Amino acid sequence: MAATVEARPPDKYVDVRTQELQINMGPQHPATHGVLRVAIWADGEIVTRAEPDIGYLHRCAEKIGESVTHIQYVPYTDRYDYLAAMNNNLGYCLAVEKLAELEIPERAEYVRVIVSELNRIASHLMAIGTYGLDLGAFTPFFYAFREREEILRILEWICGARLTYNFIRIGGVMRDCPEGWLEDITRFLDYFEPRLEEMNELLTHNHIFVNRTANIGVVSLEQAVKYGLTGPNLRGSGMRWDLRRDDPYSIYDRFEFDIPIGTGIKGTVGDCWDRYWVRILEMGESVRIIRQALDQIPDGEIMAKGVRHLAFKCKAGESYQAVENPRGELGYYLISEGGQISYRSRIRAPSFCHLSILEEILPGSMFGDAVAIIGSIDIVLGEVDR
Amino acid sequence: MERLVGALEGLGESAFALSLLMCAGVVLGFVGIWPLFAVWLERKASADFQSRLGPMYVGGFHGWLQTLADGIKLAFKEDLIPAQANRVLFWIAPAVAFCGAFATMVVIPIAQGVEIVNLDIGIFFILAISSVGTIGVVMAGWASNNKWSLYGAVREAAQLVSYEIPIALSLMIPIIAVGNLRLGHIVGFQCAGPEDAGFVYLSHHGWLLFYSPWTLAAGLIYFVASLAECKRAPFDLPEAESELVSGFHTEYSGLRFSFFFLEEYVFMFVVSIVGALVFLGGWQPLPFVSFQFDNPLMKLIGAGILLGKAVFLVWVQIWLRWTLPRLRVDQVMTMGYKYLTPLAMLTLMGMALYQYWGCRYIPGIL
Amino acid sequence: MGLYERNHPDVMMFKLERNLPDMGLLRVADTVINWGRSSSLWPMTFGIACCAIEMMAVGASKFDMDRFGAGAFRATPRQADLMIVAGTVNAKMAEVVKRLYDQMPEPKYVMAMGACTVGGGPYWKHGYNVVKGIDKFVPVDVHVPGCPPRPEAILEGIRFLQRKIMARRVLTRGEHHTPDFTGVSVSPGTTGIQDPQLNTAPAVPTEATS
Amino acid sequence: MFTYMRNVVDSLRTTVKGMQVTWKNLRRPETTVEYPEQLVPLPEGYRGIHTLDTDICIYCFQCAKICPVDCIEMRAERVEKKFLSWEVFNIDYNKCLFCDLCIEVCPKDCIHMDKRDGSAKFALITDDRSTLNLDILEYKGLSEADKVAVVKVREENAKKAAEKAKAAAEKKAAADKDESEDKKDKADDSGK
Amino acid sequence: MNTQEILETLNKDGVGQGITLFEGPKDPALVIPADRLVGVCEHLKSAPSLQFDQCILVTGTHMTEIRDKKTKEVTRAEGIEVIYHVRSLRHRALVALKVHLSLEDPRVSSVASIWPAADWHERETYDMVGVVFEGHPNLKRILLPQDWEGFPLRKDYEFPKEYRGISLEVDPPWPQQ
Repeated sequence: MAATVEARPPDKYVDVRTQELQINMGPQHPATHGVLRVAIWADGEIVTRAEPDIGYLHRCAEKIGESVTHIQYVPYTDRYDYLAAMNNNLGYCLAVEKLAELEIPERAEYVRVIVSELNRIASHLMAIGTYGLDLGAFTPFFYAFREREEILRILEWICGARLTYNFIRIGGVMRDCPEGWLEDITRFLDYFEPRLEEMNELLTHNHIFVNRTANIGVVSLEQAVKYGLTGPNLRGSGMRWDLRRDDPYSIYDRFEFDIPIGTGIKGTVGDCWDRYWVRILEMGESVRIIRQALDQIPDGEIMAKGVRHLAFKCKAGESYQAVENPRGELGYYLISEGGQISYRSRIRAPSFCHLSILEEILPGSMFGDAVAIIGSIDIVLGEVDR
Repeated sequence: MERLVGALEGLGESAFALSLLMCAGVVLGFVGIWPLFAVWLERKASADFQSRLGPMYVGGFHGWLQTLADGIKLAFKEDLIPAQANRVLFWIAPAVAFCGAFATMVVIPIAQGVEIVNLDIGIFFILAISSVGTIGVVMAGWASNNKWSLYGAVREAAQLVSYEIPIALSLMIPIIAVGNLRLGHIVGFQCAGPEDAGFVYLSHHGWLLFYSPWTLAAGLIYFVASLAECKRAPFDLPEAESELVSGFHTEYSGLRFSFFFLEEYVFMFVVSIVGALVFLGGWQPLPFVSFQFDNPLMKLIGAGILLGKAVFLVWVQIWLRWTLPRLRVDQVMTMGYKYLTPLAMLTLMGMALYQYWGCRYIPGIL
Repeated sequence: MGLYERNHPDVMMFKLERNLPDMGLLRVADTVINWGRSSSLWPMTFGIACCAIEMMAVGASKFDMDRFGAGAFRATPRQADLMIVAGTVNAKMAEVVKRLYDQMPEPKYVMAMGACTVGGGPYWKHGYNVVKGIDKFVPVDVHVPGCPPRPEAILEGIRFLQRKIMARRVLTRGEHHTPDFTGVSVSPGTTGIQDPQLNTAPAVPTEATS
Repeated sequence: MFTYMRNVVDSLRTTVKGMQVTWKNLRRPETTVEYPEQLVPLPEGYRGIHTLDTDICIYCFQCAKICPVDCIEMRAERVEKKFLSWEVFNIDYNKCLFCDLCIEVCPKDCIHMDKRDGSAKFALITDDRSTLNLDILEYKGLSEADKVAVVKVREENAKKAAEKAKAAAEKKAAADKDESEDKKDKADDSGK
Repeated sequence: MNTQEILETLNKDGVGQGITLFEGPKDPALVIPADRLVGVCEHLKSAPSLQFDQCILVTGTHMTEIRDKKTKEVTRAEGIEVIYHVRSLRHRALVALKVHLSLEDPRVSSVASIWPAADWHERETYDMVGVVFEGHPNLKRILLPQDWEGFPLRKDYEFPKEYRGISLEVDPPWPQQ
């Protein structure tokens, strides 16, 4: 339908050698999504070398993980990937539940899936909104936020907080669905799908946007695997890999959904546009999952028996539990010696791995592309630095 | 205004100087007031596009005093000059940039026969003087001793120099039809009618935009190139916020920054009003039907219509800005050199042939 | 001279040291200037952590900070009036925050948003790396607690700040307090990137003129 | 050449399309909530500033123990063995992360998070950080108007509690039948 | 493919010397002698039947000494354990590799050349626990400032009082205006 953009060999532009310019992008820079600092060596507008520098938001996550009890650590997990706090809660709770061998009630599992998928939509909306902002399109950001506010309203309704929910608890969820909550989600989904189409018209298929993103920041599948990319970034490179399907946790094996991958519609497989497009499609898949979950949700308990907040203890052991965060594979590796506190709690943050590929893909791109590439891998600094 | 100048001319040199000062005062006053309105318009329009409200509280009704508050704040803000900056250049750069936009106002007729100077090279003057602003921007970027500023300045220089060509070419096309560079004459051409025309009459040519397919194309090219000329999105690379922090004015604060701000909005107005004069029939409200604008009341109405058209064009610029993403720097160049310039040249040739073959009264053949 | 000296904005503007008499017209001028300043608080695009998302939400459609004239986010500290420190500030970041604060022209205001910036927040106990309250190195005009605060709380914080500005004297003599922030210094930290050109920038690269 | 023309057409077409979308949104009503005049409705169980029902509290210290950030400072003196009197119940909003755990562990359901609309919700905004260590017993953050309201609510609460005590005396067995329901009710009427 | 099968495959391919199976209460792991780590990892990545091509996580843990309460025997010696989680996308398998190091001189060769993803993880492990990865291209602190002292995730870490003039202690609020 739309034009494909010709591939642009990076070498073409670096014929004339001039003095390199070192430039410091961040920590305070509008396009670094927080406090990432990228030192860039540039030859005119061409980036010749880039080195990300992180740690400006290091918040001692793992030290806290071995200082507070399991129950107390759940609210901290909200704050690492603050755009997808529900998914973080879920990952940690699953890891602890694996150690404690808890049975989760059916209803709680469904509520977990619903809120996680809603949060995934919110997170992707944020990602595409700020991506538009990076590329100079302001309005999609506001539209994305408008839709996101609706999700936040729904999530706030059930748990009382807008961003850091602490809703999914060890053994279940914090609260049962309020009256009318499930119906409201259906209403939201009906409202949301046409709006997503609108977003596509405004931004996704815009010629300028396609030109800015297609064939830019191409991550080949080999590179993606090598650098440990997961989530939409790996799928954007053409790998059909989704932990919800390939290593099912919770009750994801009961739902039917597709795993969208980048196919290089506008340019090459694995370019910025593909990664962006995978996120758009994933929102549609999340809508599908939520609809199925809403149909199937049973009545019943929402908390496992025998989880007492002050006296919750794990059995000794080690467990690695990964969940599919909106950004990729979020893993919690816990070592427990029995007792209330983990001996070691390690977080496998997807954004951390994604950032390390910048050194490889930024060189050769132009300055504006650098912004586009950083935006397209969708990092959250809270998670990178922990 | 012209009459006023003429009347005062009789009083000798000092009075003439006084009259010039008065004209400068009028222009400066307009230049001062227009951005107040334009910035407010921009903020409100962007808010409307983004389903929010925009300024609401300052001044009561829909934040109409918002920009004034901004101005007061900027005026009373500390004026920073970086220690490593080139002080002289840093100091004069905003003034130079501002003068470029400011001086172009001199030749713009606001109604029939109402202009400060009726230059015979009107359009040429505007094209020439408006480039002065670029020098100011480059000075600012260089003097700031900031890499982001330098990037912004270099981008600005490259972009503006490139887009001078299509903008000049696209303005040549109506000039071919009119055969005169005076802005007043261009409008006069668009409302030229029979000798014995009454108050309302059918004009011979109508608006230049609809004069021939070539002028229509020229109008589009002019609009796109003018966006680039006044650094509006999608060509706002010199101050691309997400790439270059704030581009060439990264180091500017307070009043000096506000000069760049003013310059941008005044220049938006200038390109819009030139567009309105050249392509949209100036003060003529309808494409093919003209009115006599000879008495003062009608001139006032005409000025209102012209301003309305200019504001509309500014609004379309704003609309575009809040719709489109930004181009990349090489794409801006591509757009200028590979698309707009060749298309403008093609249009120019077409228009020349069109005039030559004398098809002017049968629009749509060529 | 203290290592960190806060020049009062009005002193720097007019060199009048606020010793004009408390006269009617000057009071009116005070009010007008304060009105301009309070109705046009341009914040800096400077998000650190979770609170930054709420800060963006305040700028977005539902809460729309622009209604108060505070919606023009500026990317450069030179053009900003208000620094919303939105998120945890750690030892590595503190130097950056301090430098950004120094780069802002007077008058400048700081909003400490969220528990982390106010007083260390959840990280006060086990956060070996976290600065417990940014008021250790920059003066804070308004504290907005919450984790993260609701957008309304930020709007309320801005209204608080506006009231505070309106109560100030600019030209005339009046009761006035200069906060005492001497003796706090922050030296630039070393970072992972070993390039002398990137790391040797002076902490305060500006000088003031009037 | 084909690509060239297609690029021209495409850019024009998608621009017009985008402008259509923004135009459509221009005509939609704004979603802005004009905050000081209008308020966003807060849900049940909104996590605001804590309130404590001192009459019910049994000094079990569970909320202080569960708090991940140790922001609750609690001291009570034991008078005549059973009867306890309050000394300190402070919550430090310099630290609090609004996780809702203290509300959940409370066996008597006496600590709540404020969900009232109005100024009290954001009363903690201050330029003096030390006031953030809030004395929950006194709740200093209230404005005068709110204090009146609180007194009113307290009186109503007392009334309701008396009625409830009556009802409870009548049927003891149904005391903690439905925990969540009960909690909701409490959150409703102990709105201070 | 579970860990037991992977060990069998390794034994079959002739690289299984010295590798033992750690069977904890939950996740099993392969315990590899530190000097054989790179060889085993290379094999894990390249062998067609294994194809562990994605390095998920590198974790360093400071293991304190544990003595049996009754017999006072050391059941777990003090040391540092480095755990590598690697995944095979082809075979949908995840395996944990463990290396035990001494606390005094925790050195192990780097696997960053095999899995570039391990580069940053190893830097982080160095930053947090102080494990020196030999042959790492760029081994320096990643999250903390370069001149930070100590390794925070060691159990005996003491919190610093200040860093470069900024107090990191919890102070009473600043004297008010």
